Amino acid sequence: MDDMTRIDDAIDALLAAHPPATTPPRDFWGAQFDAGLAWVHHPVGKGGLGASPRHLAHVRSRLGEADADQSNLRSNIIGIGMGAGTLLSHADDAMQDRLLRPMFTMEEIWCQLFSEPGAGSDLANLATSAIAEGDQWIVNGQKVWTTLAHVSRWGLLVTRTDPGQPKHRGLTYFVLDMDSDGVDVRPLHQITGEAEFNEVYLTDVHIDDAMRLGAVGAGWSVAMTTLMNERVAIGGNVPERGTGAIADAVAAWQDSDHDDQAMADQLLQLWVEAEALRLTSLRASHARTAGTPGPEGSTSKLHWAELNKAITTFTMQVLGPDGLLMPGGYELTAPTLDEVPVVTPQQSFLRARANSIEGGTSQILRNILGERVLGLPGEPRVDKDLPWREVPR
Amino acid sequence: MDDMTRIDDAIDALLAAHPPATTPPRDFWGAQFDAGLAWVHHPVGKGGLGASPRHLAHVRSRLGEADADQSNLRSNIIGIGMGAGTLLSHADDAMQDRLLRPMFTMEEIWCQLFSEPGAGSDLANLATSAIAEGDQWIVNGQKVWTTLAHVSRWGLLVTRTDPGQPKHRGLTYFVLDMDSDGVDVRPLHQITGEAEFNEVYLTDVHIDDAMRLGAVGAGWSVAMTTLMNERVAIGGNVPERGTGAIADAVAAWQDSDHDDQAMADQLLQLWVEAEALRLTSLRASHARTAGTPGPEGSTSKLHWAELNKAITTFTMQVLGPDGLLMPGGYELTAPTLDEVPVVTPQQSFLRARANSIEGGTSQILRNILGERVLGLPGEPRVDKDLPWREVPR
Amino acid sequence: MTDTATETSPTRTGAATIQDLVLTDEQATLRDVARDFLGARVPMKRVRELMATPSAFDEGLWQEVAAMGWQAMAIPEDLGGAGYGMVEVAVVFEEIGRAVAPLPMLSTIMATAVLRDHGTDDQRATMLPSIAAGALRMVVAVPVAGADDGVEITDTEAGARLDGHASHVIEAVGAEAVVVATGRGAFVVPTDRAGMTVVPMDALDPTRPLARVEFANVAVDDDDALVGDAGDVIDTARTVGAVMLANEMVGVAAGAHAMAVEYAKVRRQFGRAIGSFQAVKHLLADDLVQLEAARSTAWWAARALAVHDVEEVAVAVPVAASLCPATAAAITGHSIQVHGGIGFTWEHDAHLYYKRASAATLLLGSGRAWRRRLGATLALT
Amino acid sequence: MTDTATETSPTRTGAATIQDLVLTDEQATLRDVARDFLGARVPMKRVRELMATPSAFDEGLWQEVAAMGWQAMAIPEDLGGAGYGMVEVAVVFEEIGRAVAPLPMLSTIMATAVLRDHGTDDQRATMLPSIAAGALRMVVAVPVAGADDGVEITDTEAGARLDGHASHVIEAVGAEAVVVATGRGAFVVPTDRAGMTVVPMDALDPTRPLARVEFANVAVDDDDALVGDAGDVIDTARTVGAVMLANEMVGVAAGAHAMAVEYAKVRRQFGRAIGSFQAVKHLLADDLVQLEAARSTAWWAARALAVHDVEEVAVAVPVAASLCPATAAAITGHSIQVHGGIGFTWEHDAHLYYKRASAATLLLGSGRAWRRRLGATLALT
Repeated sequence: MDDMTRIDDAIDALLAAHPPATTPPRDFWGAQFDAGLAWVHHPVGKGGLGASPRHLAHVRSRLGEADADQSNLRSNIIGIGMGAGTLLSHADDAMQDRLLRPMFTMEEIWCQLFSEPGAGSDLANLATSAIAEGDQWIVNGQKVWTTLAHVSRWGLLVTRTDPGQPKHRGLTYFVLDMDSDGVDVRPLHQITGEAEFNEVYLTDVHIDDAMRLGAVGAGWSVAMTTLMNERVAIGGNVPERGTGAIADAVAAWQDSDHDDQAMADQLLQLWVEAEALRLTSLRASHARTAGTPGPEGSTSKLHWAELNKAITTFTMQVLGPDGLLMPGGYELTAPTLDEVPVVTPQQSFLRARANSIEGGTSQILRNILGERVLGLPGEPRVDKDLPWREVPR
Repeated sequence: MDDMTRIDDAIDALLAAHPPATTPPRDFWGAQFDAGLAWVHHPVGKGGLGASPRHLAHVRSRLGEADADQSNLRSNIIGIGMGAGTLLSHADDAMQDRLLRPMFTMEEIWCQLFSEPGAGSDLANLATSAIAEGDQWIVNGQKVWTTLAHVSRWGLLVTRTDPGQPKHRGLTYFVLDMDSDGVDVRPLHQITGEAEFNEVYLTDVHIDDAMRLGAVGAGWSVAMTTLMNERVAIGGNVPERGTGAIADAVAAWQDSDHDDQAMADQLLQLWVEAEALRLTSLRASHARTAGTPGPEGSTSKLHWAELNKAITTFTMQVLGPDGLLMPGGYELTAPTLDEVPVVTPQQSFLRARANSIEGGTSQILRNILGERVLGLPGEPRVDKDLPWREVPR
Repeated sequence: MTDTATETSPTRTGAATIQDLVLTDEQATLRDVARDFLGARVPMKRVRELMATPSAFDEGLWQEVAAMGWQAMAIPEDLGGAGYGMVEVAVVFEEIGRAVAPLPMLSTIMATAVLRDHGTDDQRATMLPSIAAGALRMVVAVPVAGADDGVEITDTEAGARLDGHASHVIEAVGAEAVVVATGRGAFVVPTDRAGMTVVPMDALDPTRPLARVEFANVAVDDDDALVGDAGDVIDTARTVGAVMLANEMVGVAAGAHAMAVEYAKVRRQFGRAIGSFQAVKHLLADDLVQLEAARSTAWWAARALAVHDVEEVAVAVPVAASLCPATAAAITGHSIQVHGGIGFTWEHDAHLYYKRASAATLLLGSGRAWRRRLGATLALT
Repeated sequence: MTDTATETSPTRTGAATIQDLVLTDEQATLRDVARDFLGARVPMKRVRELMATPSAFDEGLWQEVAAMGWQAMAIPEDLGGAGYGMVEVAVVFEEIGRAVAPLPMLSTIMATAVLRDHGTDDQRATMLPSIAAGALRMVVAVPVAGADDGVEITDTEAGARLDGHASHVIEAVGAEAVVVATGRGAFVVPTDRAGMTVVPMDALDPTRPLARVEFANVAVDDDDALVGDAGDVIDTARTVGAVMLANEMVGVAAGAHAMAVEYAKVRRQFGRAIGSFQAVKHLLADDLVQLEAARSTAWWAARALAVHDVEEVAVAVPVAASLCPATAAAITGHSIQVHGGIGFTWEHDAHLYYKRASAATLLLGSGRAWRRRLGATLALT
């Protein structure tokens, strides 16, 4: 029986036994995990069916057609999107069995403790220290930009265990119990007033060595596993034509009494570029399915970030007088898991400034495209071979 | 008697004795030189009156009002604009007396032999060698982008005399007699078909040591004198509102039957930016006169280069069907000194591509603005302290 | 390669000479004093305190400013003013922008210009000295394109009455008087008159409050009426306001840019200051080009206004008004980018500049609207 | 942060399935064969030889191309064609663009589409096999907006006569027949008919000759008449031409970009490959983003055309037609910049790409014109 048939059979069985309309989402997710339909590319027993990851999109699509709640994919995105793959590659069986199912069912939320105030684009520069003490590690430092930290049970944590090594070496990776003593999560408000992100202060936090992923000193490569999984997690989702930021622009245009061809042409230019980006995502998805991925798969984040800023800025101009306002004002709030916030065009406009910073700045992404895709040479690296502690910062 | 009065008196006398309407240009320029009105900031006897360079614009303006022919400023721009100042700073009296007057009268045209195929943005990387032999130097190498070389009597030449030194050291500067044996000038056709520039091949060319400017090994600082004088040469000339490339765009627009507000708005955006650039040049000129030059004096070349490309590209769109044509086709010609070429919008469009390359690429100018004006740190330099011959190229 | 037309005089025969595009020693001193004052009295901490209040207004600060004569700058000396010119006012606005100061100077200069050009002798004599002294805060309800506004005037047995509303009125919260246009001339109406309500709006830029001014059967009489066509009154306010806003935007852009440059010098990643990377360096260099270009237009517009050169104003004002806010919005956005994540946080000051600049792109007319105006002047539409 | 709407099928109920945006193995082979052929038979040296002639046409090369079946690709098999689809044609065009090859394939595919959709049975039966065999070269006079063109038809005692001219006719120099629109339908007219003159124009892009086709009392009869409205005939030619031009532009951009990338790897300044500088690297990276985006639209438009999905064509064609030439013009311009001075010389190949792309921004309608069309489709005007 081929993968596709096995998967379709499993989906049929799942939907028959747990009709989405009448099954509480958490129960459904548990059943979905047990049926191997959480991550079909995981082994059987680990939420998967040992199939190819390119079938992930098919599962989502079929469950979507059946109106199954798939909000866990988004709400626990760090765990389901990135943590699961990392655990699969680097955790032992016991850890996988303990962590994967409650991750998928949203019983336990996950966050990612990578970035630090001094380690943004230069992630490998991180300074949070972990010092071995018996079979425990004592962790001290500060993490930042931690989505979901305020509701998380587990954190994917990278620490520096040997500052005498060059920066990419001497890092070690842990799963941190966010309920541990010494973990202090503080909301980090952004320019919209909201606090999507947090700062996480770690003061003499104890972690069992059993919670380590990968070897001591191999934290960089484990972290790379996590970041690589990000693509898989969001891959395959191609928005429909005219959705997203351009939809707000079109709606604003249609609501306005603008008859100015100059602005109409700007709108059309942005519409065309949004469509080009969408078709590129579609092409990347087709290429992944066909097993012939090319450069089209590497350009979307950069393109999207820059385009999203342009579109949301344009929308403010179309809004005219409403573009002078921030409806509801600036409230310093933190989002909860349940709430689906209503996002105004003004919030989208402000929020978009972060698009070219988060998940790799546009500058870093251009470096990556230039070096890894085009094969252009790197810059002279002044810090690469120096012991981390000797690099000026 | 203050400078201004002295200058005005000298101009009055010059115009009275040599009425521009009836004096052949070459005679007028000779008289102008003798009256100290060639470069008023030069000493008396060297074409000047020992005045401040900020009076240069005044002299040009008054002579312009009197309809004096000042085409020498443009036609012999390398000599009059850059060479004169270099000779003044670095040549001995005899050399100055021999060279300055015929330069100003256009009896002798000058060119600049700096750039090489391997030394563009990285000018200090030049490889043309000069080897001492008695009181002569034997020069071998290839120069490129040499405007006017095909009609020049003299060249401002930078050579490498010591490849064992780091690249900025070990350079030596000469005045080259372009009629010397071994000087081979070949036209270099550009994408318009014209050859504004030349390649100059130097094969066992002999130069008397007497023609050296500055010390052996001090060629870089002499070359900097030449390039600094470039600003003085073109400084003070602020175009009138709506002239230059934007005039072509406006003319094309007015000739067209376009009533498209989208294109009208693009034209207006470009017009506004052209006016902003013009006002910045005016501000820089005022600031120089006031003795308080600021960053506004450093931005014009970069701004102009990028804007000129944008405007000439837009003009082609306005031209519509004519934008598909190259009237007259591509003829591989070289300009002569006398001819004032008629430049079509299509030629301007193609020619504009060089604006961001010649006289410092836009990339290099951004480096200069960033480092010298904003004070941002330089990049790691891999070649700075290496002997030139050991730098990979 | 650059155009080498001969030097041309910037001024036109028949108009008063336009000042050179440099600051005189007195203007430079004014700039330094303003910068020092704002740095000391309206540091970012104070900006944040003020912007958390509906009016963003500090009466004590306003009186200090009055003592320095800022409100009086554009008022003739015989009416309690300092009799400075528009160039000096513009110098102060650039500094206000650099400080992102929540000072209602924009509305004040607009109201001052309206009274100067359209006030009755009596209005000028009573109101301008009060404005100069910081005792009267007057704003102008400049209609915002696309807003559903309008104030109607009707005659009743008891006299004329105003009904309707004006929205997005700049710095109106806490003002004592508002200039409003109707179908039958413009009026100065005290905000405490019966039937008047000033409702704060949630402004994108919290350092510059906006309000909806509501008129419900508000009595007005001839003493309230301004001289001339209502359109001209609004045009005066919009023109002067746009020039000062353009100069303010130069300051906003300069402040945000300087902050980014300084950060790029000290922030290290990959073992180097980030400003040593061309990605950052060239962005900041390009922004310098745009900033200086914008400054030239803002300065020029103020100088044209200063000598009442109508022909030049018709070009210079739309040039500056269309360019400067957009330039500031771009540069302040880039400043956030250079700062990276920290620049996106509420606690960092980068967003204050960005919001001030972004709102300015719409405040007194969009860039597109100003270019339409320019196109009409240049016959390029 | 990216939108996570669920995966949607790209196709629409009722229309034939649009091919995925990947090349099938056969299409990849076609691409490789085309690339190898053009590399071997039309290297840059040959491009330069051809572009120095008025027709830029090489009969021998044309016959080689015919032997490979390129002219026949979009012609049904029963009419001597290969019966391929528009996707395969587009694959070839991308390679033609990459080679900047002066091959009159654009006019040929336009003429083929016109005959296919608007030819009489007789015309199709006689002309399409000749085109497929490389024996008949037919072009279409697509009116250029803003040009002072027009061909009038009048009835005389001796029959209908054409007078006037069509300018900027693509690849018309040396063609045997031209399709021309009149006020009373469109006609296929042999260029050797009495009264016909084809005058070469000085084209900005010398690899794609343009001509003015003059009609002086040219006799036409019913055998020359195409079926349907002249506007529809031109629209067919413009639509198919624009899609192939878009695909060609992707190749042009890709060729110029690849050349710049390679140069940036080997050209050293300041002791480093210039591609190691972010100024160069990021320019090339941004161009990669735009190139891939353009390619997606060109491929999609060809796929929509291939299945005659009218609704999709109405969106996909203006998207690709407005975007791809402009993107190619920008990228080929940047390629000159990356090459520096040498890229500005006649002897370097960079300008061949730049001119081909620049001309394409106007050839079958400006970007603005295509966006107007899109705006009408989307009701966004």
